[in-house]
Amino acid sequence: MIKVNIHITLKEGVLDPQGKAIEGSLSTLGYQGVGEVRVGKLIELTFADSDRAAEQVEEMCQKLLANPVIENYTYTIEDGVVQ
Amino acid sequence: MIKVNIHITLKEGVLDPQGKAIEGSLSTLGYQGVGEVRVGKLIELTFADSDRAAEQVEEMCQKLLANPVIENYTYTIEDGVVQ
Amino acid sequence: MLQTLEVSPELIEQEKHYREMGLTDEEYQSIVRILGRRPNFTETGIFSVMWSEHCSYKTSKQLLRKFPTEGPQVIQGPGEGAGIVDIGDGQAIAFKIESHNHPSAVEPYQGAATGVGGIIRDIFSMGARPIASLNSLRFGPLTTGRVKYLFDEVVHGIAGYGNCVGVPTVGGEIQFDACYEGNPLVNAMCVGLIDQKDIQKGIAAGLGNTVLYVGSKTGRDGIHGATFASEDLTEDSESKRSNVQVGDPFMEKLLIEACLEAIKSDALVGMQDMGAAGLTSSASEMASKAGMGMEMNLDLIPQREANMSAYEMMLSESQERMLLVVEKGREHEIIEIFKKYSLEAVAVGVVTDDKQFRLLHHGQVVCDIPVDTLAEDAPVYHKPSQVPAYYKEFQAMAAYEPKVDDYNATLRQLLAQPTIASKEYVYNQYDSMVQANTVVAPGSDAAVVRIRDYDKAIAMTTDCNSRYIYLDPEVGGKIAVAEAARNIVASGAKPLALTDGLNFGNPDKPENFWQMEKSVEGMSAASLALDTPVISGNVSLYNESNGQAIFPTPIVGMVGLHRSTKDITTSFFKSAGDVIMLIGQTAAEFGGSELQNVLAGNYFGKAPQIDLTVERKRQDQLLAAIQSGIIKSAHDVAEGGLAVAVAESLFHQEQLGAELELTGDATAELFSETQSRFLISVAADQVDALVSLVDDAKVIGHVTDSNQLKININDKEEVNQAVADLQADWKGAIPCLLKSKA
Amino acid sequence: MRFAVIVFPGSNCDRDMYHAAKDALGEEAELVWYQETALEGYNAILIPGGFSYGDYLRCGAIASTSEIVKSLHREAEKGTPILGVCNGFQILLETGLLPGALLRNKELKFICQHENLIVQNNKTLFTSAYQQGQVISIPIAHGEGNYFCDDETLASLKANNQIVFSYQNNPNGSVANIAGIINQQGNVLGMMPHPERATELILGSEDGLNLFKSMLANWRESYVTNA
Ligand SMILES: Nc1ncnc2c1ncn2[C@@H]1O[C@H](COP(=O)(O)OP(=O)(O)O)[C@@H](O)[C@H]1O
Ligand SMILES: [Mg+2]
Repeated sequence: MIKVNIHITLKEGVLDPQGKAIEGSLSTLGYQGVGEVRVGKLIELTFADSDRAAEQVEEMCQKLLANPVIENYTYTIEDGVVQ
Repeated sequence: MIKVNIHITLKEGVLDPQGKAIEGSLSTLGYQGVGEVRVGKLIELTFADSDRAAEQVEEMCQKLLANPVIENYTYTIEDGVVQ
Repeated sequence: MLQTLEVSPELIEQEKHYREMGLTDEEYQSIVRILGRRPNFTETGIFSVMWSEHCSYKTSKQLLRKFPTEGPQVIQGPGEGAGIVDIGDGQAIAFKIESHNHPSAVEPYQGAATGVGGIIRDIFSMGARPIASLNSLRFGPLTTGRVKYLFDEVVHGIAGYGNCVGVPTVGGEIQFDACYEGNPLVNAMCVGLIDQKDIQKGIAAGLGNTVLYVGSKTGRDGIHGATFASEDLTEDSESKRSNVQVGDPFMEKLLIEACLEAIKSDALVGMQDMGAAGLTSSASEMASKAGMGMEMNLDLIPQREANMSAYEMMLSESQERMLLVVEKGREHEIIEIFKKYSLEAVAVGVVTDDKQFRLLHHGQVVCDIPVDTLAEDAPVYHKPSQVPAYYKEFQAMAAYEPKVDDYNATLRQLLAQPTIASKEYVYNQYDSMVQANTVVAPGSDAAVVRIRDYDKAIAMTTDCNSRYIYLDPEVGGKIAVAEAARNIVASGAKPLALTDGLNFGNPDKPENFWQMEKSVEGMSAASLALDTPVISGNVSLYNESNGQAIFPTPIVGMVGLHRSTKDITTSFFKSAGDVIMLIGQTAAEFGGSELQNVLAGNYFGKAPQIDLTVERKRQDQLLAAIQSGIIKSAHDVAEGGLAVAVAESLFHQEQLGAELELTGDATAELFSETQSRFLISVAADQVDALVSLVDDAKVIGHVTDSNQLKININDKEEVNQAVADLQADWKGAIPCLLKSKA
Repeated sequence: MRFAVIVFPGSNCDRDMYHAAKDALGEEAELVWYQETALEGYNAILIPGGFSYGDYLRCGAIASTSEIVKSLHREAEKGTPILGVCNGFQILLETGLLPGALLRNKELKFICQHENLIVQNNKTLFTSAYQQGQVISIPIAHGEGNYFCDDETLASLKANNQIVFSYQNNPNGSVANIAGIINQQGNVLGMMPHPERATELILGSEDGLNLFKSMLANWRESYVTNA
């Protein structure tokens, strides 16, 4: 089994209302000097071993998991996770 | 400046309808052997340097960023990020 | 018949493990008597949930018997997933209310969301299409971070679930009082439409028929939720984290469509949702109601987690699951329907004729219980009841006389009290219009949804002023029912029936039990007088935090029928020149009033009086007047009294104002909460017609186009305010409290 | 005229759309389950609102990978009128039939209320029955209706007159107050507000009916011309 961690973040220049709201709450709670907060998604999945893993994950991100108009993605693949 | 990356994931055993839906969609798209998909949150923030950084991040997670009733969190702190 | 990893039957008895599951020593002993042996771990768990207050109503049963439940309009009274009333043309309305208080206190978003999901399942499991949702919420004052969080997340959860499943949330009510600070109340009501011929019951009839499991897989979530709901909230509730159930409204939406398609098939014998106590209660109740038994193989139950025990599967409260009984040999017909919606329907058992509830797991019998004993042999408790000291004290008090210096300021202050203030912040987050039938959205007295293809509509409301009930449970109980009916009538509909959500503190305290007893008596009297039988309901006890009970809060959910859409009336004034009239006399009654809260900071004294004969007469006469077409607007006078009612009637259209001429005691005229009153407006040439139809109506003023509210009392101008300012106070109050720092 | 209303798992305004076409407009309409693959033979395709696939991942994202979307692309190319409302709009964006994306409302809350829209372009087959600049009242009901596109896309939307509806009081933070846009070809309209909920006075507004009437008038014209 392969374990994949995908990080999806909003592109620069795309407004992140959720990040803004957290920023506001943190400073209300009294935290000083909190800079920009950005909220993204973390998708963890496992899938059957294959030589084409990286290629397939790349494709999944493009086809479904991320929206290229607003999002960037990066991922890490952990090989040989035993289940 | 300190840069913090917070990963928030659902606790084990907590239903993740979103993950389930993505799982279904990936297999409809023809990916074979996709195992459990879990969706979490990724929060990136910067804040003013301080010795108490770790302590403060811990507190932020508990008070605001994560819902400890159903979520776990982990974070990494990158020191001395220049802005 | 053994369990390896779990505590043995002997140890359960010796070490009294059954107590951890919520069973008393006596209850455990009667289980041993029933079985003629010691129950194993799974069986003990099954009895414990079925005999919990939540499922067995062991302490409230004797009270519920007092409710009138019959009438020509009643098709299905209490006893099924929901009650059903006739609305003519072969159609009917199914409705019920349900509480999700304790889950919402621990995880407000999911607690509220799954509450909505659960009550929707009760409705479509009867075969009815859910057409509207309502809710009734109670919180502490919006002054602490925790309460603000609970409030925001509960609302967010109701919206998140309801909006996604496509059932419009059309109404509700919210009250803020200190007694709810540690124990908020979240009650959800759902209303469904059904053709009478399609009414479906939760029965497992027919020897050899197949039991199908449909919907989400079973996980370890919410194990012991039913027992949890029957305990006090204590500090360590936080640690019961495994109780949190997560809702999946998408799954629910698929289930709604698939189940409503399945009921059209005559291969379907019975259907029930897995609500409290999940698989245990749905399976055993279906068998018991049919006079049959059931055998299930737990290895076949779709499971979300590895190595689940029989105990865990039977007690899980995973959401979005249904149990169906299908004619043997025709399973595929039903399975195909579910497949269309990408839902798996799995055969997990069979209907037997030995009246036993038998479960197999890993090739062993893990449960073998006479099925009827789970429902029928549950203990019934007659708890002691005692008049609380506070009540005697309140009854002996001289009437509270509020002292108001500045009527303008007081009016503005009242409008900004969160209980009175606009709830737009809340209901704008609810999709109130999906299904495109909502005629009166949240904001008026009752919500109105038209019935497509017919010239008729349904009015709905939830109501309960628990302050009055706290002061005087019997009178307050009457008022709760009367107020709900008033709201229905003011919208132009005839009240049909009600569902009750009984929320109380720990019934083991005699004072609390007395509150329950008296409020049920009051509600029963009013249901009878107003011809609104009780057709369904829910009981939630142990609503306490740190030993302090909530105000007794028996919520009334009521449904009425508009015989024509022409009768639909809202509470808002319509045009300048219309005459404003008040139906009913005003007395100085301030016990439990919002004014008392503002001035004295708490509630004491006597509740307002109510005469049910007068109430009935006024409601009937007002409805007749509405049906004759002469009423432009109608609004019941409730919290905050007449001045608040008038102001609220002005907040819908820009430019309108009102001028009133009143006589009498200014404070009472403006702010008293005397019952059985309505504020109406009619065209100037209809005053005589109105007076000939309604006995106690008098002209008190007229609608203007000045955007100003002016009230003269005994010819002295006591109130003169720009409507825009009043409206800003009223609309801004809740958002403002939420934004202010805790 | 024959309308198809595509029903995805989780669509919940499908019947509303159906009734708008069938009852309020008085034409033929059919609900088409998403697993059907053919969309031939319909004169217009309606993609209703709701929460397809629970709106999990991103609104409309999973639906946009369904098989039926291929037929939708074919129909779009052929010039068949396609209207996507709310979740339908989100799906059109996710499929790439329209440019841009929808983000969460700026206040992070779901909003359900009537909004005033300005008809920015009445020269489309969806809006010909409105006046240019007309203000109409149509309900919105969404949590992610905050329209976003980059500056370049916005400039081209403006240059090609593709902004069809805008909000008078922007409720959700949309770029340039955008409430609805059309493709360059002029046959695919996506909008967040719900015209199907505003087709009868008893529901508070019938300002949405003209949208359906425009489609009908346009179809009649092209039908007569082509016949
Ligand atoms: N307070 C009440 N008044 C009248 N009927 C009630 C009350 N509480 C429960 N009931 C009825 O008892 C039956 C069982 O209720 P409940 O166990 O809450 O239903 P469910 O199994 O659907 O959760 C229902 O028909 C319900 O309407
Ligand atoms: Mg009212």
